[in-house]
Amino acid sequence: MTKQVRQLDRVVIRFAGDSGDGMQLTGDRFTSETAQLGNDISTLPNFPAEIRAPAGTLPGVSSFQVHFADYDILTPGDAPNVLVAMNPAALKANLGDLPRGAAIIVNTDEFTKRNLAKVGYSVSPLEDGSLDGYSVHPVGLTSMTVGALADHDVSKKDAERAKNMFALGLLSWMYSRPYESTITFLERKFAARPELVGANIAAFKAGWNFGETTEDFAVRYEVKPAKMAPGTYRNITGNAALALGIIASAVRSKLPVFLGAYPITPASDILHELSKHKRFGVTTMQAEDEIAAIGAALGAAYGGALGITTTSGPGVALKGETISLAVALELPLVIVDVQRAGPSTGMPTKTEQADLNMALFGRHGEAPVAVIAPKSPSDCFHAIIEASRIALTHRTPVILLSDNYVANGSEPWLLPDVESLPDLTVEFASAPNGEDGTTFLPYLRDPETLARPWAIPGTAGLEHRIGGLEKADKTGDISYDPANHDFMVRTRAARIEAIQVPDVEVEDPDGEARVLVLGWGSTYGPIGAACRALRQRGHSVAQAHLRHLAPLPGNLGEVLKSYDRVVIPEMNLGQLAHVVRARYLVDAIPYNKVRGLPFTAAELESMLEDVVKNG
Amino acid sequence: MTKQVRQLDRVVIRFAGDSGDGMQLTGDRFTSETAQLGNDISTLPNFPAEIRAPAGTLPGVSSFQVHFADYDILTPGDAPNVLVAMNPAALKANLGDLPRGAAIIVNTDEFTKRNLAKVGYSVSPLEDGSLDGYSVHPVGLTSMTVGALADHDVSKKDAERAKNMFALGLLSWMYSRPYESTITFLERKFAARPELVGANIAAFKAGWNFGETTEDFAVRYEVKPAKMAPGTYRNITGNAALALGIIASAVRSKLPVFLGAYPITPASDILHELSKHKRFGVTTMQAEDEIAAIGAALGAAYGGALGITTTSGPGVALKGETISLAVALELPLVIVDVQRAGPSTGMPTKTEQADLNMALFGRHGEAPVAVIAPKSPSDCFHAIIEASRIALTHRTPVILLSDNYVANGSEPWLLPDVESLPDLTVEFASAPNGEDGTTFLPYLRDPETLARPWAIPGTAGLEHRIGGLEKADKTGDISYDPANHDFMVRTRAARIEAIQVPDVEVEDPDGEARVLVLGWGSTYGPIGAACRALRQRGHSVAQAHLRHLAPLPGNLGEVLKSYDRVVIPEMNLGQLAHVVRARYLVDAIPYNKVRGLPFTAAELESMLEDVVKNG
Amino acid sequence: MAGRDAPAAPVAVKLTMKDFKSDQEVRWCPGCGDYAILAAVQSFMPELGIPRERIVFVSGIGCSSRFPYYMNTYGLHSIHGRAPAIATGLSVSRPDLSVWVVTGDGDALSIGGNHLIHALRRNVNLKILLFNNRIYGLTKGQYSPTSELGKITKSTPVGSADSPFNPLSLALGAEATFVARTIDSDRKHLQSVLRAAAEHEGSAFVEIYQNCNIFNDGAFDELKDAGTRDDYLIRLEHGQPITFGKDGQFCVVHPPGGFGLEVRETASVSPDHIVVHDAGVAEPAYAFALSRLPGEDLRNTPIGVFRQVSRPSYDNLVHSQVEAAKAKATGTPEEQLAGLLTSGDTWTII
Amino acid sequence: MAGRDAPAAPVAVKLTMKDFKSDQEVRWCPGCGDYAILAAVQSFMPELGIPRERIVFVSGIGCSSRFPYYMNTYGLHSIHGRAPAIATGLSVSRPDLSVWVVTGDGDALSIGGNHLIHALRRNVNLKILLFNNRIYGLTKGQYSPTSELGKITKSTPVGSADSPFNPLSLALGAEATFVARTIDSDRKHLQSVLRAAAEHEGSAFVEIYQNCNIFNDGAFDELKDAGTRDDYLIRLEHGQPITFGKDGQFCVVHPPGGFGLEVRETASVSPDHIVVHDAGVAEPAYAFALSRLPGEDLRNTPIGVFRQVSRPSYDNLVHSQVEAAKAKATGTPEEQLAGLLTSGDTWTII
Ligand SMILES: Cc1ncc(C[n+]2csc(CCOP(=O)(O)OP(=O)(O)O)c2C)c(N)n1
Ligand SMILES: Cc1ncc(C[n+]2csc(CCOP(=O)(O)OP(=O)(O)O)c2C)c(N)n1
Ligand code: SF4
Ligand code: SF4
Ligand SMILES: [Mg+2]
Ligand SMILES: [Mg+2]
Repeated sequence: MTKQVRQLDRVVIRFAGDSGDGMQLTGDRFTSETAQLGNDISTLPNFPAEIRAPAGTLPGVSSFQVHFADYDILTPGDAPNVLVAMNPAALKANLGDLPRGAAIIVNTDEFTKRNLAKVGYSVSPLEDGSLDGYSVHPVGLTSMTVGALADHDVSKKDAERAKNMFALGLLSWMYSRPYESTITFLERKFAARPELVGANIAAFKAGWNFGETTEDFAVRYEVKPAKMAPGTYRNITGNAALALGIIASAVRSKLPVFLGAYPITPASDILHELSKHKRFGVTTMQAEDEIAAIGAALGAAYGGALGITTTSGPGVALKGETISLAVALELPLVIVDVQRAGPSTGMPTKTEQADLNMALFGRHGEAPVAVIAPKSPSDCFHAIIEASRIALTHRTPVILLSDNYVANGSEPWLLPDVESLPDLTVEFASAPNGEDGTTFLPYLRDPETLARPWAIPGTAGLEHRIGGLEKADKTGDISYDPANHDFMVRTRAARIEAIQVPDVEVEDPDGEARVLVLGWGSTYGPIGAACRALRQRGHSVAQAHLRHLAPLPGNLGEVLKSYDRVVIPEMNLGQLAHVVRARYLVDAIPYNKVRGLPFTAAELESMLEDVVKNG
Repeated sequence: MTKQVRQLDRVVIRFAGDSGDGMQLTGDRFTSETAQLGNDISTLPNFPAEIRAPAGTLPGVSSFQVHFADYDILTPGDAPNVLVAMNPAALKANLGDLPRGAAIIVNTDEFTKRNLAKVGYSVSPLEDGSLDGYSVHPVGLTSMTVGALADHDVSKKDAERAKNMFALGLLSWMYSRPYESTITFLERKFAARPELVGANIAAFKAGWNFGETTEDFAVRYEVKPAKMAPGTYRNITGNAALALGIIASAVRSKLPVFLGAYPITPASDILHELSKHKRFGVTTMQAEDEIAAIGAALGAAYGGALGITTTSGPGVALKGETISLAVALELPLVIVDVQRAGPSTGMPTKTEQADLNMALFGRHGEAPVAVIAPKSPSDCFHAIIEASRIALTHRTPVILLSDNYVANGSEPWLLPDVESLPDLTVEFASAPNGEDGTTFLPYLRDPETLARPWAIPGTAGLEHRIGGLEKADKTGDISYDPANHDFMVRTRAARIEAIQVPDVEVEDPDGEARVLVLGWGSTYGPIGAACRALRQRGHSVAQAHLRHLAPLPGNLGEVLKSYDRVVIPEMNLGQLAHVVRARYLVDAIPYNKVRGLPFTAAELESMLEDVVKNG
Repeated sequence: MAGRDAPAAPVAVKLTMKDFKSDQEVRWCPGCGDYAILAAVQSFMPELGIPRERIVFVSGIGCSSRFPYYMNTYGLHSIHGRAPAIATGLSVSRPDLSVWVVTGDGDALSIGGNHLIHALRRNVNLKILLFNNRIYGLTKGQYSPTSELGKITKSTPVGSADSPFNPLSLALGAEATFVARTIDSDRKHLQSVLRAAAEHEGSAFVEIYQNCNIFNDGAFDELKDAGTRDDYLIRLEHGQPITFGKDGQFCVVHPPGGFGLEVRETASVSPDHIVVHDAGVAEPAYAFALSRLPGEDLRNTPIGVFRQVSRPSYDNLVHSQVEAAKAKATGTPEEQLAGLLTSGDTWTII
Repeated sequence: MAGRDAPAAPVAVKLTMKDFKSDQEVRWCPGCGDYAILAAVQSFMPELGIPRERIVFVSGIGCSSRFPYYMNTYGLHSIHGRAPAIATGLSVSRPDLSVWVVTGDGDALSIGGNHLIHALRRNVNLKILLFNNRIYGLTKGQYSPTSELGKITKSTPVGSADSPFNPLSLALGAEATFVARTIDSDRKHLQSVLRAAAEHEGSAFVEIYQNCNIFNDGAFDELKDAGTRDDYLIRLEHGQPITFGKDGQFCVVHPPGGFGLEVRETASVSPDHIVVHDAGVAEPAYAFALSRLPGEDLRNTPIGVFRQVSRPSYDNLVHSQVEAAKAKATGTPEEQLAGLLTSGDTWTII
């Protein structure tokens, strides 16, 4: 049977099932196949806080959304065009996000009385007409998989488990994905158990063939490759990009990296990834707590390593005293905060941007640090290199604010030339710098960066003592002199302001915009998508996005003042807005949602439309 | 010989000597005598960070300044009229603060070659004319004391030690202080060693008589009692007032107090003082660290006590994660931060106001708390009662920001009637509050305060579980629901804004002012003194002082907007100014000095004069 | 306690296991050892004879620390590592409560190590249940301070370089007065240890071996499998000679001159050389030696109460200081306060 | 190490005590025991044969923690309690350095307890000198975790309710491989312990009894006064029978059946019953028993090296993992990085 082939410019698919159903893996594979095809992609995994919540329950639902298109896209999509629901819980948990008309592929085998009851369905939604507005495809995913594997030498359990590959095969057929990489992947993954390689490949193919043959799927879709800059790409999550960026920092600075970390969701994966790459001179230490983790990183930095610590909000709250010490010591240190929903333990697997205040202000005394935030998964790579650059050049702690959304989301990444990456080499102090030619002054500053020398132990003739007590200018001796303290406090502030950061760029294609949307961090995608949509509908709107939160770009004040209205969407209660208002006395309008989820482009579009129209 | 008696309206005396010379005690005694006389008083102790720095060196100098007057005064005075210098180091360290014409009483016995050399004098300043502009009184304090005690049965060392009492006697004579209380004090202090009682009293009298007889002191001074409100007074330091206020909170709330604390300068004295008053149902625990200290206080609060933790900046930096938990738990908790100069260890015995940012913003997630600051030593008593009131009524952490200046400074305090103190009694939940009459909803709120019930263990029928994960509205069950999280985040913010705080009052005597000075915390004295001085010189200036930093008084925006210029002096780099600018978009001018010392009234006066004149 | 109704005297309530089940759905992975511990605790609780409202479970963060949600008592799920500190404040200020701490090997020994050892040295009246699965469960499989040297986990792909703590040795080094070990799968034993812990005044430290079937499955299999457990486990019983093995074929002896304990074939040893277990020895060196018995292969693992000696609890000492001060005071609190305010040098202006 | 000149091989420098004095004025109270320790350390340092620039002193906060300022080596005066953590990062990433931690009883055992026990279990290559004056000096006289129960201090006007830690028992419970005690006033002994510590691979934990003459004067007088010291102090010497007393009249025995050690009159004991000190016993129970010997009155206080056993240091294990990985890698770092970036599923657009 030859099926009709329809061209689409974009598709959003959500795979949803029980935590045990392998939805993250299925989504990952689909994404990989899609990437091979040259579509632009953006993904959003969403999994429960529990390791394995009880099977079949709402809290146990795990999902993975992938958005792919023949043009460059900015978000994982607001609303799925297709939902794959492996059980009633997955259907119930995700139905609310589906626009009418969307396709739903359900695994009917799981729609048993018992499973329906678990989530409070008294009648099956497949039968009560409640799905009438959708295009529902009931498929016996489990039974067909088991059937397809009848003559494979695997247990019933293993056969059932392969149903996610059946689903993947079906979707791969529907969207004409190339499947070679999946075959290779399965061969690698199950190398130790060849019978499973065969079974999973068979399940995949059965799914593919099912699409090809069944009448229920009359149409096949194609999404053309996106016009993307030439080069080699891979799909990457924010956490993986951070790990690679840290390794790149090691290579480009020619310094050993010391990562001190204590596991915490959603930052742990950076530790996991880095611990695999010791060959780059990367030492990872799982410390006894977050304070020890940053302490060890600071100790290593004192010894001449690039010291890094990775954590999430609760961990940063514990590190404040040590960050304050690092400010006094004026040593390079990178602190990565993968933000999650707070306060307190909050919602550890959900996203939020509410640690900006803490990053900027969360220490005793005047203890300024540099703060930087990546805007997307692949941007994490460049942002952490920039954080390393600032730390190393300016001898200061730098806080990088990622969040759960960029950390676990993914997108295609144009691989950079290693040689094109910034040169991060530093010079350690090697000789006395006093006027007399014999004294070493550990707090004598570079006139431009105001950075002090990095004189590491092992350097003969530069033996010196530093600490957290106030230090005299130049000599670094303990000083209680009032004027010196005032000077040092101002100098530490000036050191941060002296960091060269690029001007913020404004995207205002027609130059007619009177409204500027200002964002930072992971809201880049939804804000950008909303602006595009508005512009497509004939409105003018300007977008500016901050990578540097401290210091702020030099032109920011001017930029803000050149618009009638400034809107600042944030996944917090207005933390950047507060800073901007204080600094520039601009009546910026905060737009805040604190739901543990990224903004949807649609909600921003409608909010912005209102501002554009009504001022 | 009858001496001439001259009337003065105010005097500033600074006692300065080696750490071992007993200057703090001497100053304390002089202050006590002065208080007895009904003068208004303000004091400023200043001691080295070292326990006992090497004798005779500059870092070893300890001083105590007392300002007394026949009218109400606001500061310990900018510049001493009299300096008592017990050794060359004390002279050198303090000379710079003396206005020309001031009197200097020096202990010539200590002006030996060796002692002079220790502080870098090659010639004695008593001999090289460098003190010509001052009225110098060289006195052999040590030798005369030893002489006076010749027939006392004390060691030479003990005799020499009594020289501070000789000095006190001399100054007491000069300023016509009543000395009965000092005699009683000495009797009590040395009760265990009667020979020292006699010796010290004899030294004191010898000093007095020396003043009476020597020609060098031709004039005696009198400072009339100040016109102060009727009532009973005592002289009090900020830390002592905090301890008393905590005890008063226990009495007025009828709750046990649990203080969890870890020693840290300058907050330790609150722990010391409170640990003496267990009879009020006050339990003090010296915990293993600051995190345990606040943890224990929170645990006690959960159990129905008034939980309090006292510390300084580095300690608060460590408590952030637990404060964030307290925000989520919505339990009463008072956190006292006696600020000192930072960042890091900074200058532990010096003052600063640079922890405001941390108090307001120093936690992960949106974790708002109430923040309050006392303006003077005696105000600490009322401020901590207010902090307790807010914590208990609104079930929220409250941070009280004191600082080293109010903590160790002292002033006369009109003792309040116990019955006039606010009633802090609370009601614990005692019965189910659900609509069904049997369910208990731990997060059902009081519609006015938005506070949740305080249901303490031991209450049958209200068994429930709470924690740091996001909680569903009303039930308090764990919830990952996006809309619920947004609601809870906003509700926690609204809870703080719902706290009733009095309008800020403006002091603008002639109603003509176009310039408003806004302050908070311990700058009240110098700002007030500066405004008075300006007004006396015919200028108009308005003063407003914030006790409540979060929430801010409801009328603040209006007040700020009714002046042409708002100036905000702070001992930090402009933290309140930042908040005010962000919130009210008022172009407030920050005036910042971060020297570890309080502002002088004179510098504020000249700064304000400039603003008043030039806008 | 001032300001609130003094809690009614404990009523002789007759409760059942069901009374201790909360309405929250239990959310551990199917097969997790935590279920067994929960059931054991819930069914033990009625024995305590304490009304539910007088019982509080305080925990930190971790899979194990979800425990309080499932107990129909008062419960506080706090933050990572801090449960002993929080529980200390609660226990000291509320001597009428029975306060239990539930914690994991990461929660108690990694981030929370300091609070744990301080609670133990102070002898705070807490019953501390450490669920030791030798892994970080909640954060999905990193090694913990009780994981074996060389363990391969997510954060140690080529093996960990940290020698583990022996939790019981650590507790004994920290002056613990009650130290015990038990195991998730043996409800009867678990409950016997809970019983002893509940009766102890001061800190009772109980290590519970718990299987994490997702990230460290089978960590204690030798102690559970019918084929091996009897030969691996040493069941300590106060006053009894220490023998073990399917047929009592092994025993514990104290070689002369040595300081440690050793395992021998019972047949080869004269009966009076077999160590008779005495949990009450004042000297902690005995319990310490016991704590060192197990090999890396889990052979010779003692379970039961290692040490149980009496020392006044911190709570008691603190409380009696407060009570003594109160007893000496006269007048109403208001009068006392007025007296305090006017103490020292005062003066009056009329 | 990549990116910096590999430090020159240690030159056989001949340094003197003077070389180790920094230009900073020493600011402890006159009479403080810290002076004696400083002098002992400064005069011991040349023995190490390590150039000054390879030596780092890391401290926390406290009077004792001012120590690094006075050593003309590299020095880091950090924050309260965190020195072991900071020093761990330094030591692990710089195996060419000799890293010393100076800490106090509050710094190491109160706020810093967790970092200390974790450094010890890991066996990080740190020489940890704990100045134990049984008081908080810098904050002017509160009790510490080593202060006696019932101690009256500024924060405990009616006596403390906390039982103290025994720092050596705690260290042994935390798997320490080197544990020793010495005393400020005995320079020769102090230096002999420093010598042994310096030679140890891994964490060397040294408790130094130190007099705080301002806030806890005379805490160790019995161990110093000519009249009592010989009868109070037990000087441990490896391989020697443990006898002490002015005339060797006391000895340490190990009563049969018991687990602790006891003191007897030498005359009443057959010589082969006297315990012969062996710091190298693998089993920590012996050193643990030694650590329990002293009474509250300081009688029977052993000084010297209690335990010294060999276990690979954390530094070594970590380092060899990194080196092994490096050895396997081929190509320049840039090439490797390029390889890593393009690993996994990639696609190319032309
Ligand atoms: C301050 C902080 N750091 C880290 C975490 C992340 N975290 C949660 S539980 C846990 C460890 C859990 O291990 P364990 O205590 O052994 O409990 P288990 O899950 O194995 O029962 C970690 C690291 C956190 N919640 N808070
Ligand atoms: C975070 C923090 N908490 C508290 C302090 C205050 N503090 C400084 S030193 C010290 C204790 C000192 O005692 P110890 O370690 O025994 O040293 P010693 O002064 O006796 O040598 C304390 C509590 C601090 N500096 N930082
Ligand atoms: S991860 Fe392990 S410890 Fe946690 S619930 Fe699952 S099985 Fe239990
Ligand atoms: S206070 Fe004590 S420990 Fe500190 S310097 Fe003085 S004598 Fe030494
Ligand atoms: Mg665990
Ligand atoms: Mg000490």
